[in-house]
Formats: sequence, structure tokens, C-alpha cells
Amino acid sequence: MTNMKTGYVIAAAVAIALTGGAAQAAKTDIVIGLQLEPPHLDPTGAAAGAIDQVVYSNVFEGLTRFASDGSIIPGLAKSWEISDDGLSYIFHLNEGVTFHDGSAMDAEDVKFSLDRARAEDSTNAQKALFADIASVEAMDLATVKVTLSKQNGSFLFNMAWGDAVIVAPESIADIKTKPIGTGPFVLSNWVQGDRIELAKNPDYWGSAISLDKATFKFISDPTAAFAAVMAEDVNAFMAFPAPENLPQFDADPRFKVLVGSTEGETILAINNKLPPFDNVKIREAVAHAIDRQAIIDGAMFGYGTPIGTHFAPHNPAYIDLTALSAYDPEKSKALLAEAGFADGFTTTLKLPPPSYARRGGEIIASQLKAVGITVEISNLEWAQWLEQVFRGKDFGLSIVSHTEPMDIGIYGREDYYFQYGKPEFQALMAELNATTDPAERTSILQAAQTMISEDYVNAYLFQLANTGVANAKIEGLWANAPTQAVDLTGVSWTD
Amino acid sequence: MLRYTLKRLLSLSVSLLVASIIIFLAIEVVPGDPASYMLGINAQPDTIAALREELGLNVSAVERYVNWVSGMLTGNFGTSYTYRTPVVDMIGDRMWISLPLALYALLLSTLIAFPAGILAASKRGSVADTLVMGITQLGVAIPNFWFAMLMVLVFAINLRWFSAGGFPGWDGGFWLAVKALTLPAVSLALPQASILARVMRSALLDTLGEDFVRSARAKGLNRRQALWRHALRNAMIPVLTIIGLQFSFLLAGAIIIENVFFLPGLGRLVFQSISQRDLIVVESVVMLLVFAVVIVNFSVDIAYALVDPRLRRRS
Amino acid sequence: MAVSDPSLSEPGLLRQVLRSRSLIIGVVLSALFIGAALVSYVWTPFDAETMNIPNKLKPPNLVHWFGTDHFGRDIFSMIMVGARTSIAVALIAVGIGMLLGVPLGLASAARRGSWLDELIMRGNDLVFAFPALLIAIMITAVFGPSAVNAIIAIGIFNIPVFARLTRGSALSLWTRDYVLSARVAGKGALRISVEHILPNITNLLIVQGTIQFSLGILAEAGLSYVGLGAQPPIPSWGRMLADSQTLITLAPHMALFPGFAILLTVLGLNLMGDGLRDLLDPRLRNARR
Amino acid sequence: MSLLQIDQLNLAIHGTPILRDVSFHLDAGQIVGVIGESGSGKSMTAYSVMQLLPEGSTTTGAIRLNGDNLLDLSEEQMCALRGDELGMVFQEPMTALNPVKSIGDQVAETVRIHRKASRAESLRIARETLDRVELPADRFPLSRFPHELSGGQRQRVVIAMAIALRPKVLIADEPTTALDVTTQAQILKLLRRLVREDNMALMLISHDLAVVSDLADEIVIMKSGTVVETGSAKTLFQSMTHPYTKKLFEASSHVPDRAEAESRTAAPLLKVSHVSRDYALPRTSLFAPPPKFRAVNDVSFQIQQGESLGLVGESGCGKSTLTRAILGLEEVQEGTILIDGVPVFSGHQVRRDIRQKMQVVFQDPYGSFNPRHRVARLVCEPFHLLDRPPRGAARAEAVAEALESVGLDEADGRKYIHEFSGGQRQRIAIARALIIKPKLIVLDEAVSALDVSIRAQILDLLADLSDRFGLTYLFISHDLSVVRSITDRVLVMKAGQIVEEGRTDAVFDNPQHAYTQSLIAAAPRLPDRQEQKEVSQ
Repeated sequence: MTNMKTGYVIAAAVAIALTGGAAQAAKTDIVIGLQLEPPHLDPTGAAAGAIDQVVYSNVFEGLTRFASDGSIIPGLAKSWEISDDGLSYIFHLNEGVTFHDGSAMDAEDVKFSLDRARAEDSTNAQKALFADIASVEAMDLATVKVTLSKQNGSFLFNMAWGDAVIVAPESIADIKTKPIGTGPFVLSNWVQGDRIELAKNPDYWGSAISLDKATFKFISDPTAAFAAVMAEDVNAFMAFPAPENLPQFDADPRFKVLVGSTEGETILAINNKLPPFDNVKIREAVAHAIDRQAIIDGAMFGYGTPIGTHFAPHNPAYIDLTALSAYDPEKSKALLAEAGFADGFTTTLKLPPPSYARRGGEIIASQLKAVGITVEISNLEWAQWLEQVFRGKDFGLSIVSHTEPMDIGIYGREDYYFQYGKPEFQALMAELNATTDPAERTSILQAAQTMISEDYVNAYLFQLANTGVANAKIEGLWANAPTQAVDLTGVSWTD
Repeated sequence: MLRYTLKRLLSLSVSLLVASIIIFLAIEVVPGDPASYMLGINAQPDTIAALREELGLNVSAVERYVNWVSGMLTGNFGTSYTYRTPVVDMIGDRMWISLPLALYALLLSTLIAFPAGILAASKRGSVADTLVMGITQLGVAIPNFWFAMLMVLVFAINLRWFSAGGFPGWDGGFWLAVKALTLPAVSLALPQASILARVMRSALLDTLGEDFVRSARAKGLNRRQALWRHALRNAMIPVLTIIGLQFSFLLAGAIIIENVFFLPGLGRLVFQSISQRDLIVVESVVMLLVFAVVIVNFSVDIAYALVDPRLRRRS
Repeated sequence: MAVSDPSLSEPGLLRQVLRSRSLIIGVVLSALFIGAALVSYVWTPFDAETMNIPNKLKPPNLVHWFGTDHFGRDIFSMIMVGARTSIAVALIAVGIGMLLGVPLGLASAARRGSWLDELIMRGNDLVFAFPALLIAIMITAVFGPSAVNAIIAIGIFNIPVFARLTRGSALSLWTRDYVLSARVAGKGALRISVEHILPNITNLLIVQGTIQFSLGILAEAGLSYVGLGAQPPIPSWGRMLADSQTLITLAPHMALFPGFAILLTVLGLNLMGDGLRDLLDPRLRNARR
Repeated sequence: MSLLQIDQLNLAIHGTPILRDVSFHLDAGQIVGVIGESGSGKSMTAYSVMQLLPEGSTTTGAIRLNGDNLLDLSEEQMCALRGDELGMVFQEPMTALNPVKSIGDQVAETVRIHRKASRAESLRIARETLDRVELPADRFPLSRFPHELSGGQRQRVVIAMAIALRPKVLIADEPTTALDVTTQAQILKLLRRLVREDNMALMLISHDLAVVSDLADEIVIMKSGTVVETGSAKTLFQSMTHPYTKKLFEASSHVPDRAEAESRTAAPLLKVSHVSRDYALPRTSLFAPPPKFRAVNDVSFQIQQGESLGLVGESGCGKSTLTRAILGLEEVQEGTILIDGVPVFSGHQVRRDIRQKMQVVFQDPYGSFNPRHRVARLVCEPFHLLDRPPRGAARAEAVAEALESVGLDEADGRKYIHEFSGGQRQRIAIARALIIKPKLIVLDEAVSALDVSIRAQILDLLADLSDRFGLTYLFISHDLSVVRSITDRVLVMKAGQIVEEGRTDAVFDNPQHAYTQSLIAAAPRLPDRQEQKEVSQ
């Protein structure tokens, strides 16, 4: 490795000579690297996480907002009252808030945004979040009353999603390419395929931010990302695609590695209705055949926390059920024999593009082979995965990371791709919705976690770690990713 | 000459039409629906149907084909499903990277290949000849994406002479943009220069064996004069063919290199559009690339006539 | 490309073979990798697919001659088994190119100037006009990435190469006297193509075959590099390169060995092609002597 | 001391000896003819003088031009001489000129290389030289390209390039071999005029004794790299001593003795009546039908069984098109061709039984055989026409018989064609033609590619076979002396039409049609008819 070090010394000298050695003044602009470019900039019009990464809290704001630890804090609504029966919410808006085009933000805009999201012909990807809203009334310019059709304990949580940001009717027409929000940054330039530049919003209503200019640069190729950071073409890279390079950034004084948690439960999804997986013994056998730590070390180079159920470990309600599905190949073989598959069987393993799936898939394939289950791997693109696995339910096993926050509810839906939907679980979910008291909600959530773990619905692997790299002199970047966002409001250089 | 060009133009437009039909049918068969891709995991069926309506995906295939082709003739390639911007703008931006990259690589390839080929041919069997032959053998054999990886490792990460990739845009300074295209152009140019050098050498060796070179020597020209004044121009025909082929390959074949250097060129656009099922973009870009290849072949034919009077038919 | 007159059984052949340096190096290199592929069916130092995560990213050592990859698998064994994929894909693709391309070339030469000739030629130009890699990507997008689809994708683009080469050399043979006398002997176009034309262009086909074989290996590596070639757990050189890319600074050996494997195989095949061309084409051989 | 003195010249290429102790000399204003068959080293002597030898050649001895030995000169000095003092003209005019440069530039280049002349000045000299070689400015402007000229005209340009700077010595290596008889005569006349006007020394190299004997003052006979005999042209043919010279002379004027075919009145074997053949030229305008080129224009003639008919004409007169029509290889637009009264073409096909009646022998011994097949298989290819071709022992027996009838032996059947010389290959071609005992054998320039001595043997063989098997020959050639010696009757063809027909001796002794007269006059003849030539001068 020594020659690498000397290489740096020479390189630094040469680099300075070439680029004329820009003086290191207190910097107020930042270049963030991201893996995927957003298709467009309307967070209410598509599910792509890349859109939220760029615009959430930077360009657009909702009534409520995620803090870095995942809790819900006031956004455009400075305070709210909830009726005792939990069916009506009254939001008090901040005054003097303007959109980037100068038009005022008031209750009419909130009503327009919520009605638009829940309308019949709405193309909002998370339309379910607004399903329980019965009516939205603008009491006066600064207050909005929302009436629900049935109790929804997580309504404030839902309003913090990117898909629920407040937009204005005047600028809705070409919002996809000219986003007009209320946030501290304004879109200044978009070079398609390369970068998006945001500039400081001079008349921002909220507390001042320290950055004048922010550029998001899109680098999908992992090696290129590594090279870009190493060559300091970018100041930080959020959700770094290649965990294997992180030790090198750690060892380099110029950089610091931010490791946090995400809402991404990575699971080996099992098609519960496809024989032989309809037999719980077979599913249990699959669970015991998996060595989680080997996958984390092999695929994610040690970044990621093992999980025993479909729940985020950093959430207070999480209980550790990994023991239920510990790595025990012998037990796995015994279970297979019991279920009448002594000499194993063959099934399909359909993998979406991300590297956790492709690398994890190879490791799992060889681990399952050890117990007699042979899998045919087929690498699909997202569109094909959605078509064949998610909608077509034409799969035996698949690996995917569910990054939506608090999404244990999907186990209650009959038509969901791993097809569980046990009535007892649906009852638990209904009960959860009806309660707003935190302690009660935690016990219900824990019961739900235990049920899906004991039923071995899927083989729960690990929680996707949020791995970011940043220049050592940058403060305020979120380590965790409660939602797919790069909130730059608190970011600054410490020079 | 005019009749020859007219006949060529006719057969050219027929093959373009056939190509457009093949591309459109191939795309129709590709599974996966752009709308469901855009709305992600939790979208309800009705939202997807609404989006399909909005994107005009429910129109019959024949009607879509006719709209597409008639649009193309008037320069409107339709709007991209995922990016919601006119395809022609997207192609326009990306063309400003793929075209200069292809020209830059072609320039490098020619500048290397011509002298190497001529040197090897004029000093047949000498050390220089075996050296050129050896290096070009290596040049052809190296997978250019591996070569690109090594170059990024050495020049971008270790020596930091070049940026590891990305493209600052032409408005950010001409030389800065050229510098960003240098490493990709070199990794594209290496195999092409090797092939071109070998073709140059064998074409020259063939023409040096011709009778008229012997006649020139009999007139008193020395070896070098005979090569430069007589053999070289006659060797141009096979060389021109290869250059034509290479240019069309560089335009479309740079996909992998564009990925390694994350250059937002046409290749990468098509690659992403296929995974995003943005089929209107895929159709248009592939059609454009086929059009470029056909035009390049056509201009190579014209160039033949300039080089060789025998093809210039007197009216 | 002059069509050769003397056949392979010409005396003194062995003497020429030994003298042609590029042919010897070419044959040795190609035999090395083809041999490795064949041996891999019987023996490899370690099983190419078993993982040993704790033992990952070890640089070359006495146990693992080429070191281990990011899953702890033995790179030397993977290269041996990977040779199988690359060579099989390239070989079958060339086979497709020849099996379909040569008859097309012969037919269009036999029917020179007819609508069939025009159709085949226009067809060739069309296939040449399509960007090869894009079509390969589309095929794999439709049918899913696999070694078979890579073979089809590469095979398609070999067909026009052989069709054009066969047509060109067959055209020059049709004017030869021995073809005219065969026509006087009442033989039809098909019989003449098989008895007289084909045997006399086999030398050209062999030489072009080796070149297309080496291009096939490069194409397969390219396709599996972008993830469209052979799928795991089948090892393939291209995919080994792709996997090694992010680890290039951490474990350079992982990127070097597959790259060199591709380089040396393609180099071997090209040298063999050059050597064969010199050997079989008398015009060049005389000039060299 | 003569102008060019070659003495004791030895040449070896990569160690194999090519020339051994070659010595002769050239004086100003003198034409020296160097005669030898292929492989005799005559061209290599010329290239040694010009020092344009292939790689790996080593020369000893001396070539003195005006006293200084060319072998000692550096490449620099040789370049200065070539084109200025030494000029050279080559055999193949079609490829001797650079196709992409105009004839003006190519001739002017000789001037600009040696003189510090301006472009205009060198073009003026080029124009002057082209006029000297009878290429007038109106029809041959400097801007014309080689592909727009005929073979003869291109050879004139090559000569112009060589004599632009009035060299002392001009070497012509088989300058007229590739040309027609009439064009050949004009080029030879031009060379003689240039020698006289510039008092230039001319080394004329040829394999044709008749061509050289007309023109040369001195003659040098070469055989496998050595000079066997030299002498003045006048006395050599009387005083020749060396046996090879005698053999060469005898072969050149050889006439095989054949039984005079008695005229029979039976039904004609081959009857060609009013045959015309058109080729479509490339379309000039999109709407009008493409213009037609009439290669064969209303030709009629007959051949009797056992007769040997000659068909003579210069290249481009349509004789090979007619031959291909007779052989059923190309259809005709008008007229009919009958064999034994049955039309050759039935619809677009030719019936197998018709094909059994005729076979062909082509010109190029090296192109007539598939190199991949053994001789036995080559010879019995015509068996394909028979309904029940002989198998096994019968087939081997038929092949052996055919080979022996042409003077080869049965064992040759197992060899490959590249193991035989040009003459032997033509014998095999004849064996192939004989094997199914056809009635008519078409010989398309069958002996033109052969050396004089070999040619004589083949002509004897043909004569012997027609006597033994009563064969009918259609003998096509551009070489009058060959046709005269082997045919009973002859047809003379010009521009697609038969201009004269009659018994061979009658046509040759007093030709009626003007074209035939010019053709016969242009053909070079050997000296023993010297007296008669002087009388009719």
C-alpha cells in the first residue's frame, strides 16, 4: 500500500500546479454525489426515491416534516390540534410564507395539494396515504381543518412524506421541470444526465441556511463514484453504492464515513402461495439455511444489522427475534425431510438490480444449495421485477429491501406479492390504526412482529445501513435516512 | 454521378424504413410497462391506468408507429415517458457528448494509425514493422473497458491528472470539456487505431506490389517517393471503408465506456431508458444511430469517387 | 484477399508451420486456454462456486495462486471455468455465423445480380447498420440475460460478416475456367457451389473464423461486464471484471487476472489467425520467402 | 566500346541461381532481341540492368553504361539514371499506369524528377512526348485517365513516360505480348521510329521468335539463365549452331501433318443460323430502356463431322461470346444453334444429351482445374452427364485410357494438379474433354498460354487425336499462325460479324476482305519466308 501513499504526495503537488490551487475560503457551496438521477422534480407525481433526495425539505415542504432521528416535527404548519375522537385535525400555518414565484402560501394551497393527491384521477404514487381524508376546509388564510373518514394514528407521519408536500395551483402545470416550492433552495439549473444545481432562496420564510449553492451530481457506476470522491470531484456522496470502499475513505484524513440506519428491511421474500412454500416447515427450513452475518460481510462488507422480523431495529418498538431463525443447516435439512423433500427441490430466485440483491443472491444461492435447495438465479431490471415478481407473483424467492418507513402493514394485504394476509394479522393492523396511545401501539407492533416471524412468512436478512461519505470539514449531514432525503438545511462547512 | 447518388438515396430510404419497422416491432415485444415502473411498489392499479392514459400508451400500436414516424420526419420525436421532456431535446444534449467523443476518438485513432501503418509497410520485416505489429496485436486484444478501468485507476485516482469522469458541459470552457473527454477517447481509440494501422499496412503492401509502382521506380522515383506519390492514394479505398465502419461503431458502441466514465452520452441514455422502459426514447435513439450509420456509409461511397476517378462516371 | 490455389496437403507444409512465429505463439496461447476449459470439467484446484467469506480478497498466495475474490472463491478455478463460458459462447456464435452466413454468401454469388442477391446484400447492410451492443441489450431485455441470449446476440452479427466474405470470394471463383467447364459438364449452381466453390474458400473461412472467434470472446466479455452474459453461479470473465471494478484499489489482483485471461486468449487467437493466413495464402508466403 | 556492356553477369535470389555468366552488349541506334521461353531469365536480365531486383538478390559481374559499372552505383545514383539515361517499358499495359493520376501528370513526373523544370514546363514536354508517340492532343488531352484508354493507347503512354527525356537505352520487356496483332504491329513500328530518331539503343525482350526477327539487328537466345547463342538477325537463322536454337526455330514454324479432311456432304454436326447476342449497357436515363451492345450480329456457319474449323479475330470481336453461346453457357437473343439438328437451348435449359455431344478446353492451364481434386476425379467430371456413368473398375479404366491417349500415364490420376507443368495440364484438359467421347470439342485459345516448344507438341497431339477418333474441332484463337497450321476451314470475325469464310490456305494466301488482309499483313513471319517478304514490300 505504501506506493499508493507516495502517489498521493506527488499527485497533490501536480494537481495543485494544474488547477492553480483555488484558495480554501470558507466555502458556501457544496457538491453532493447521488447514484440515481430523478426522472423529474415533482415528488407528488412519482415514487422514485431520487426525487425526494433532491427536493425534500430543500425545495418543497409539507405540513409536517421528518427530523434526522425520524421523529415528526412541524413544517409549514407551526402547530395543530387533534379532536378527541382523532377524526379532525386543525393545522395553524406559518404566516408570510411565499412560493419561489413570489405567490403567497396559504390554506387554499394546502386544500389544493391534499385534494389533488386524493382525487379520483390522481397519479400520486402513495395515494393510500390520503385514503382516509373525508374533507379539507380552509377555515381562514392561516388555518386548515382536515376531517378523516376513520381514525388513522399515523396521519401526521403520513403528512411528512415527500408525496404530501404543498404545491400551488398557479405553478402546477410544469412542476416536473420547473419545481416551485416553499423551501430554502430554488432550482437554478438542470443538465440532464449530469447534475442539478440549487441556489439559496433569498426570501425564505424559515431560519436562514448557511449554504448559498448546492449541486447534485449523478454517478451510477460504483467505481466512478469511488473515483469521483477520491478525486474530490464531489464533496459528499450519500447512499454510497459500494460499501467495500468505505474502509479506504475511513483511513483517509480528508474524508469521514457516516454510517446510520435506514427504513430498508432487506428480506428474502418467499411466495407463500407457491408449493412447496405454502408449507410453513419448508419456509422455516429456508430461514435456518441462511447465515445472515455471512451475507452482511460478503455482500455489504459488514455494513448492516441482522433482523429477525420486518421492522427497523432503530425503532423503539423493535424486538430482536433473530434467534427464531438462527443459522442451523442441520435443522434445515431435518425440516426438509419432515416435509417430504429429503433430497431438496429446485426453485427460482429473481433479483432486482441493486448490488445488495445481486451479491446477496449469489451468497444465498450457495447457502441454500448446501441444504439441498437449488435455485436458478435470474437478474431482472426493475421494470421486469415489478412485472414478473411484484404484480405477476411469478417467483419462488426474491430479495428486495423495503425502504418505506413503518411498512409492516404490507403483511396484512392479501394481494401483496409474498401473499400472506393472515386474518389474525389483519385484525392486529385494524387495532393498531384505532389506537393513538404510544405504549399500546408498541405492544400491538411487537405482537405483529412476533406473528410474522413465527410464521416464517419471509427470511428476514438485515436492515440496510445508510452509508455516506463526506469531506471531513462538512457538518450537519444526516447519518440516518428515516426517509429518502438529503436535507441540506442544517449543512455547513466548518473551516 | 447524379444518377448514382439518386439510386443510392432511394435504396437508403428503403432500408431506413425497414429498419424503423424492425425497431418498432422489437420494442413492442419488450415486456415491462413504463407507467408501473414510474409509480413504484405501492401504486394502485387505478393510478397506473390513469398514468397510462396520460402518457398515451393505450393508443393502438399502428397509430403509435405512424405518429412516431411522421413525428420523426418533422423533427418531433415525441415526449419521454419517464423524463416528461421532448425526446429531441434529450437527444440534442446527449449528442453534444457522443458526437465529439466519437470524432475525438476517430481523430486520435487516425493520427496514430496512419504513421504507424506507413512506417510498418515501408520498412517491411524490420524491427519497426514487428514492433508496430506487436503493439497493434495487443491493442486489438485488450478489452477497452478493462483498459479504461486501469486508466481511471492510474490517471484519475492515483495521479489525479484527469477527473475520474463526468462531463462539465461545453459552456464550462472548451478545453476543460476536451480534457474530460480525453481518457474515454483514448480507451475508445486504442482498439480502433490498432485495427486501422493493420489495415493501412496491408493495403499499402498490396499497392506497393502493383505494376504502376514498379513503373514509377523505373522513372527514377526512389522508394519513399513511389510510396507517397503513388501507393498511398491507391491504398485509401480499403482504409476509408474501415474509417467509415469505425465511426459508426464509435457513435453507438461507446455504451460501456460512457458507463465507466459516467458520461451522459447517447449510449448511456439508451441503456438507462431500456431499464426504465422509456421505450419512446429507445426507439428514437436507435433509429438515429441507424440513420447515422447509413449516412456515414453513404458519404464513404462519395469519398470513394473523390479518391478513385474510375468511379467518377462521366455523364 | 487472393483465393489460394495449393491445398493444405501441399508438401513442405510442416516446414512452413514451424517457421511462422505468430502461428506457434498463437496456437500455444489458444491451446493453453482451451485446455484449461477442458481440464476444468475434470479438475480445478478448488470448486469454483463454493464461497468462503472469511477468506475473501486474499492476494495471490501459495494456496490460491491467483488469490480469492470478494466472496472468498478461488480466482484461478473461476478463470478455468470462466474459460469454458467465454470459449463456448464465442465458438457457438462463430458457428451460427458460419452455418447461416456461408450458404447465404454462396447463394447470392450463384444468383449474382438477381433479386435474391440484392435481398441478401441489403439484409447484410441492415444488420451492419444496427449497433451490435444495443441489439444485444434489447435481446436480453426481452428474453432475460443468459449465456444463450449472448450467443444469439453475437451470432446474429457474425452472419453478415461470413455472408459478405463468402460472396466476395465466391464471385471471383465463378469466373474461373474450372467452374465454366463444370457448367459445361452440366452441373447445376448448387452442385458447383458445394463441389468447387466451397472447398476453395475454406482457407479464407478458417482465417476469418479465428478472427471472429476472438471478437466473440471480447463481445461476450463486454456483454457479461454490463450483466447481460452468463448469469451466476456460472463464472464468466466479463462478470468477474465487473465485480472487481469497485474493489480495484482494495484488491487489484481481482481485476488483473480476468483481464489478462481475455487479453491472452484473444491475442492467441488473432496470432493463430495471422499465422494461418500467411500459411494458406501462397502470395504472402512467396513474398516472405 | 559499346553503349551498354553486360559481361559475366550472375544473379541469385535467396541463394537460388537465376542468371549464370550472361554477356552481351548494346550499341547506340541498335535493336537487340533477347528471346527465351518462360523461366529463361530474360526479364531478370532487364531488371538487373535497371537494378530493380526483388529483396534478397545478389549480383556479380559487370553492367557498364558508358563505361561505369551500374553494380557499383548507389541507389541515389541509380535513381538519377533511371528515366533519364535508362528507360523501361513493361508487358501488362492495363496495370502499368497509376489509375488515380492523369496521363499528363504521370508523363510530366519523369521530367520533374530529373530536371528542375516548373510544372508548366514539364507538362509542355509531356504534351510534346505524347504527340511523338502518336497520341494527338485533341483526342488525348493531358487530363485523361488511364481507364479511359485502350490497351494499345496505354502502352503508348508507358513508352512516353520512358522516352520523355530521350534516354540512351530503352528496355522493352515483352511490350506487345498482351496486345492484338494489329496493335502489336503499330507499337513495334513506333519503337523502330523512336530508335532511329533518338539514336537510342533498344533491348527488345520476347518469347515470340517471329516478332523479334522482324525488328532486331542482333538476337540473343537465352535458356534457363544462360545465353546459348548470339548472332546478327540476318545470318542467325542460316548459321544457327546451338541445338536449342534449332528446336526453338523449328517449333515456332511447326505445322503438324494431318490427313486432309475429305469434304463430306452429310448433315452438318453444328449449324449456327442468324445468331445475335445483346448485352444491356448501364442505363443513361431513368426512363428510356437501357441501350444495348450487340456483341454477336447475325452470324451463320456450319461444321461437318470430323472437320476442324478455325475462328479468328482480335479481342473484343465477339468470338468468345459466340463460343459461350454454342456451349450453352449463355442464351442468345436471336437465331438458333443446332447440334445434329437438335437445338442446344430448350427453353432456358440445355438438355443433358446435347451436352454429351460437346466438350471444351480453355486457355489458362492454371485456372482450368479445381486444386482440391485429384486428377482422376477432374478428368471424369463429364461423367456427370451420363445417365449411367461407369463405376469402380470401369471408371478407373476409362480414366486410364483417357490419360494414356494424351501421352500421360495411369499413375498421374492420383496426383494433384499443382504437380504438373502448363503443357501437361493442357493434356489433362484434353483428356477431360475426350472421356465421354463427344462429337465436337471447342478449343478456346487452348494453346495461347503455352511456350512455343510445348505448343508444338499439343498441336501434334490434337492432330493425331482427330485422325484417330474422327473428332470435330472448333478452334478459337487470335494467333493466325496456330490457326493456319491446325484448321481445314477458317472464319474471320470482326465487330460481331463474320467478314470472311473459306478454306484455310485459300484465305491465308489471298485474303479477299480488307480487314483480313490487314490482319495477315500485321502478323510477324519467320525469316525463311524472308525473300517473299522483300518482294511484296
